[in-house]
Amino acid sequence: MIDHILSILIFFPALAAALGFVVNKDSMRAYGVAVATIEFVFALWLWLAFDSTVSGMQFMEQIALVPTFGINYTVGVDGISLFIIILAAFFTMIGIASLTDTKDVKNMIITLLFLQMTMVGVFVALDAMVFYVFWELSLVPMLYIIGAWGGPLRIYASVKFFLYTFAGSLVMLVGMLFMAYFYYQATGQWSFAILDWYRLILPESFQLWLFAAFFIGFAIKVPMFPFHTWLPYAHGQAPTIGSVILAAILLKMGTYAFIRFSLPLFPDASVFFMYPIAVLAIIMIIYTAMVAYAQKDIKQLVAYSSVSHMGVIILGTFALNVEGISGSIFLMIAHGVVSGALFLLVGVIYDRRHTKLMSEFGGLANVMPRYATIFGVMMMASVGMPLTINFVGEFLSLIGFYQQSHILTLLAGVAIIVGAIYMLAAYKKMFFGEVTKEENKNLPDVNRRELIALVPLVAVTIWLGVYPKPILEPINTSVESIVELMHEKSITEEAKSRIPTVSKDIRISRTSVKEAH
Amino acid sequence: MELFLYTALFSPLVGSLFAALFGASPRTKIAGIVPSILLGVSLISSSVLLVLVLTTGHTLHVEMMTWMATGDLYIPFGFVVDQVSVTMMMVVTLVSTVVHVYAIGYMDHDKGFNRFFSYLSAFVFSMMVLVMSDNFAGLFIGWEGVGLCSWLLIGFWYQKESATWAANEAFIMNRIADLGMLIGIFLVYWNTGTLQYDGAFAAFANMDTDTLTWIGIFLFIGAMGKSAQFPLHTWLADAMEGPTPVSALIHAATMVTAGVYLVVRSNELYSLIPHVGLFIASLGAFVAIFAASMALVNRDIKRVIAYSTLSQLGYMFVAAGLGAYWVALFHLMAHAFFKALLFLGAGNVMHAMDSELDPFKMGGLGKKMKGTMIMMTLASVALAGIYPLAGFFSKDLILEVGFVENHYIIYTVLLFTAGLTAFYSFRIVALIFHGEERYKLFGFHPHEAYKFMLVAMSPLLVLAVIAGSFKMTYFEMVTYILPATEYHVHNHTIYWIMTIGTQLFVILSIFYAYKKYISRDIKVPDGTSAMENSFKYKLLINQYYIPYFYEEYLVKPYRELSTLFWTKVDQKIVDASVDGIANIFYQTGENTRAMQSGNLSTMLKWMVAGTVALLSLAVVFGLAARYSVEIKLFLSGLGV
Amino acid sequence: MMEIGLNHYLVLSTILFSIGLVGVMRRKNLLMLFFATEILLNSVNISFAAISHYYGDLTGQMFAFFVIAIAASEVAVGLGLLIVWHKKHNNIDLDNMSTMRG
Amino acid sequence: MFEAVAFYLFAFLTIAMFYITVTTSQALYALTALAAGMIFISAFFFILGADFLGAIQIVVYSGAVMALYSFGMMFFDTTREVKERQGNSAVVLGLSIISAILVVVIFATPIISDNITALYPVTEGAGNTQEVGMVLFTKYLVPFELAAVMLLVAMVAGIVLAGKKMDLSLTLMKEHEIRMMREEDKNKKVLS
Repeated sequence: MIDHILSILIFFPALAAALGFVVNKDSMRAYGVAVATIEFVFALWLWLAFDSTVSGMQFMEQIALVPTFGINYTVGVDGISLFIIILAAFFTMIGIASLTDTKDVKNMIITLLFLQMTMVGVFVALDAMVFYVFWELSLVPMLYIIGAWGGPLRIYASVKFFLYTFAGSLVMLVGMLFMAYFYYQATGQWSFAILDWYRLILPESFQLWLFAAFFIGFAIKVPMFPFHTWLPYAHGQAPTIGSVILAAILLKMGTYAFIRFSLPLFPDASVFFMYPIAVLAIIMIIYTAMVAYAQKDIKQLVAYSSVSHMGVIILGTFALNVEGISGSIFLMIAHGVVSGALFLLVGVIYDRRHTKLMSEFGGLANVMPRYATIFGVMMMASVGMPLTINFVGEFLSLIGFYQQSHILTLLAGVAIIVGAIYMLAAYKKMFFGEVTKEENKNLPDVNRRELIALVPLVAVTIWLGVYPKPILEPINTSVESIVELMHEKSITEEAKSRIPTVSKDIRISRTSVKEAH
Repeated sequence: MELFLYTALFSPLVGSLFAALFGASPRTKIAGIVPSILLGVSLISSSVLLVLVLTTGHTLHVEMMTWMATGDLYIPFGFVVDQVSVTMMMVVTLVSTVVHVYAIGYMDHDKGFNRFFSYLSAFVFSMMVLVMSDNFAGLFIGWEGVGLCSWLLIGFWYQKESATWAANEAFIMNRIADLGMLIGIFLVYWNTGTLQYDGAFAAFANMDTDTLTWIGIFLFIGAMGKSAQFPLHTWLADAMEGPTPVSALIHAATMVTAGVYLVVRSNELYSLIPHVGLFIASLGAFVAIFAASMALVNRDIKRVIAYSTLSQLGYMFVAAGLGAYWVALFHLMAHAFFKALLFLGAGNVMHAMDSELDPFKMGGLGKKMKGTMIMMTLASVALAGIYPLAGFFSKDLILEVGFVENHYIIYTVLLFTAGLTAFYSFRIVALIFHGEERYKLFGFHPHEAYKFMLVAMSPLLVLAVIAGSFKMTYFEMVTYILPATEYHVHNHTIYWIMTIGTQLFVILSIFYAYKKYISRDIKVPDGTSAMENSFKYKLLINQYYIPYFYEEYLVKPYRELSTLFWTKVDQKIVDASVDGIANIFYQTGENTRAMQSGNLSTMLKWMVAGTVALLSLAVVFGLAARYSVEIKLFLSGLGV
Repeated sequence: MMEIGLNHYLVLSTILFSIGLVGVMRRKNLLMLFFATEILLNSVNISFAAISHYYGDLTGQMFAFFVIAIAASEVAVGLGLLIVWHKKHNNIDLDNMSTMRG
Repeated sequence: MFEAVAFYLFAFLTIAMFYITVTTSQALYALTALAAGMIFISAFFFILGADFLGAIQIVVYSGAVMALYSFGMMFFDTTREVKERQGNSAVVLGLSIISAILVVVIFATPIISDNITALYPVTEGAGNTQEVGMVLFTKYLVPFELAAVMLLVAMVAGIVLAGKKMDLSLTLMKEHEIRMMREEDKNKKVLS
């Protein structure tokens, strides 16, 4: 069974979703929680069985789909994707568990389970076509969630979300087809397997064009400035659960794809585009943080803050060294946990007051102390307080990029200032001061169901902040092999010097220092 | 011995978590007593470690576990107890134990009692991490941790707008400096390959001065934020919105001295770059006189003491910048004792006066509050640097350092500042405890604080008086790892002239302050006197208009720019262009709908038109393909 | 001028084709439209036959045959549809057919 | 000489007939002119030596197609004039001429550039019909059979489409019966 764990992880929720149509409406929530929990247990089992000393793919499965064109159902997992899968299972579980009384709970849960299939599929796919199929399929449930359960502007928001991301991924598809064609030209065989593509060394000019094609697809998904405007609408209109999944998992597809596709396939182009992308990332960090400061709606603020943090992830990815890439992957997990939790927290207050305007609150710390505490912890994590999960990722991403550029890192580091500004200002507006509004005087504090969702997130936030090793180690092993691959594949002088080799002797000296202590 | 290290480090954390358990429940004494006892345990452990270091000269270095390890980066949770950190540990645990016990009384009636102790112990834990860490990353954990606790404690009375504002200001300003610190850490890592102090310092010796200068500057920017050096100083005065024990512990004795500690800890770096050191010293001297001048006129006891802290931090930076690291650390220690004492005394006064802070509304309190009066007077004497109290040994030493190192301008500035220090300290003492009993006009009923609060303060009093006598023992201890430079004016005549002259100058200042503020005509200022309308007074009372400048030229533009970015750039440009592209398609569809009139005849016409277009293309491409050679020739002839 | 070459036939074919197109575009009577279509097909047939002749290749004629065959079937089906339409609407005016309006 | 005279004569006649076809408002005239034009076209085929094609042209067009049209016209009210409201006739004319010229250019270009090789050259010493037969039943056998099937299908389709309600005659029916039938049709449409 463990050999097919990945297929089980993908198709079990889909199967359960299909069966969900016959489940009684009243027992649907229990059914959904049960399915998501089993899925999460599977994911944990995967982690348990995962060998963190192996840098390559594990638990690989392969079934031929279109052998003539080398399209196979190939799945596998390595240190980069492992934790995002676990995160996806985790968030689906607590998302369903904390689901408030919405209309059509049954359809919502079925949609969420289907969404889970697509999410896991994207992160384990090792065949470009399979990846693309899951990538596009993931749009459908999200479109439905925003369009059916969203706010007043839901149709506009969902259509914008769908068309925008879809347009980007079409360009990416063209890039993939070109890539497969080049592979055919070079080897005489068709293949869409990513691992086969890794072995292909492309001339620099091809790399630039293909990189650009993939970039558009990924950048819209991330979303990078200036392609970010769909996100605030999608978040602003989506129901809580939609925002949580969107922020925690779906956005990670873009950054994950950068590491899975762009970097190892086009190392020279990555070096070539490093500065422009870094500049975009910095604009993203500072500009969206300032926009977040101007928001009146707490959910929009969290949405913009999430864009701002994605900028740091991009920056870490394009540091092109082990520290930066490991940091960016870790920050993906961290950002998932923290922004997911923040959206859940916004959902808590929205359920009580049915408004998200910060001016409607004030002094909430008096009436909802537990809520204020959890919000405070998550806010501090978002601000990047050491010993919380976000700090590890941000620190590593920034330290990684510092090797490439001092000035740009200094600018990107402004993130820790502007992040503190908008978050503290928002916290002050919402929680501090006297309770001014009559409606807020008798708000109930977080209830048990919300605590079930929030307490694990707080625990994870602090646990991984203090002791990130269990996650950082497998990530590190896989990232080292990717950086090594990039270094070997790169053809230009510039790239060779920018991408460091993972020299073994330095690591040996490091361990000896460790032993000496 | 490791057991003592871990006990010293983690018992505050345990205390904090214990108090946090009662966070939501109503006030219980136990939530205050247990953390205090645990801090006492921490103090005892620290003392054991001190004795160990003092007697054997051994240092302790442990590595608890790995924190981050990726690529070549390896950061453990490592802790070191050496001569420098043990000094800091003693200061931190001693002052915080005293403050904890004191706070049990001070916060007696506050409904956030449990929460307060949780925060306060968490602060002590962060501070311990800061001083005990064996690497820059660990230092940064503590650095940010104390920042967080400072935010929590300044904004402790979160119902008050001014308190939460001050908390956010403090946090954000510290963040600005932390960025500098972070960049400094990055520089250290990429140039030395490690963040461990010992490894990094060893590597510094073979590096070029430029890189070292940058590292020194960025790390010092970090120190400037925590230690509230100009221009990041405004938060410290505003931080006085927090409860007084917090001011005593965080904003006088421990956290604000973290910057000094960083410079002392990195002495091997700063010894290599004396020009940066000189800059630090100059800035320190400037801050010393700058802060002292603001303290002259302020009408808020706590703010006066805060400015005094700022001024004393300036002194410490002078010493550290000039390479007299042990002197800086010594003054740090002595200052912690008498300044904490001063703050706690101010806390007693506030308690007595129902949180009134204007000394002009007090006067003659000495009759009601004898204990407090004695303590505050002695602390002020120590602060002024009168023989044989602590301040004399530490502060005069800094003056000597300035003199010996031939920086006479710095020396003069510091000497003048010493006079100002004496003046404003005794201005406060005189206004509060002597003279007319003005408080009666305002209907206050002052009373002395609880006995145990005074008892709790007494260790500080003792230390403020006798700390100077440890000077030689201390010197021998820390010079194991700090540069052991003796600062003595070799010419005995000059030495005596200087010492006696300084003493006389200070004493004169004290008498002048007494004479001026003890008189019977002191009235509560109402903004009418000539002095209050003079330019100098306005400049000083408005803190040189620096907060106003920040508000007007930094905060407001930032807010406006943010709104502009959102409403104009994001919505009107970025988003509008996306919608615009979508609209092009939509409009094209709308417009070409007319084409589909459903009329077969029209459609046929379109069909023919389309055929014509396609055929023309075919012809053009056919011709182009046929005559491609000629076309290329022609184009190249045109110079394309 | 007197020697009739391929170009003469092609020009003739062009003229006939133009006439056919004019008919296609300006007639509103469906039946007339069919007539115009026949003209188009015939003009093309002339080209085919002429090219076939001048190049000594029978392929052109073959195409012409198939064109004729297609034209015949088109007429059969087209007329059938026309009759059905006429029965329903009692006219065969093009302007009345606008169910495809977008 | 004779060829030239014949060409110009028939060219003039064909153009004239077709011109009448597309311009006249009388359906009957148009039909007659078209039939005549078809016969004149067959003359070109004879001139070009494609005797079999010429014969077919007369048989199929002037015979079958024209007969079909004339039968078809019996169903319609041919006397009623269809209103031929025209938009811009210059556009119509211009478009058609340009497209025709383009077609010719495209066809002519490869011929002028002389890169066509005869795929099925004319066999020496065989009559046109014979040649056609040889090619048609060897190389084009499958298309030929397909064309036959197509014609069959077209025939069946024509019968089925046109033969609906053949048992009813609008001319013999009373007014109200026709109206009733129309109503029924309309209801059917609404329901569907």
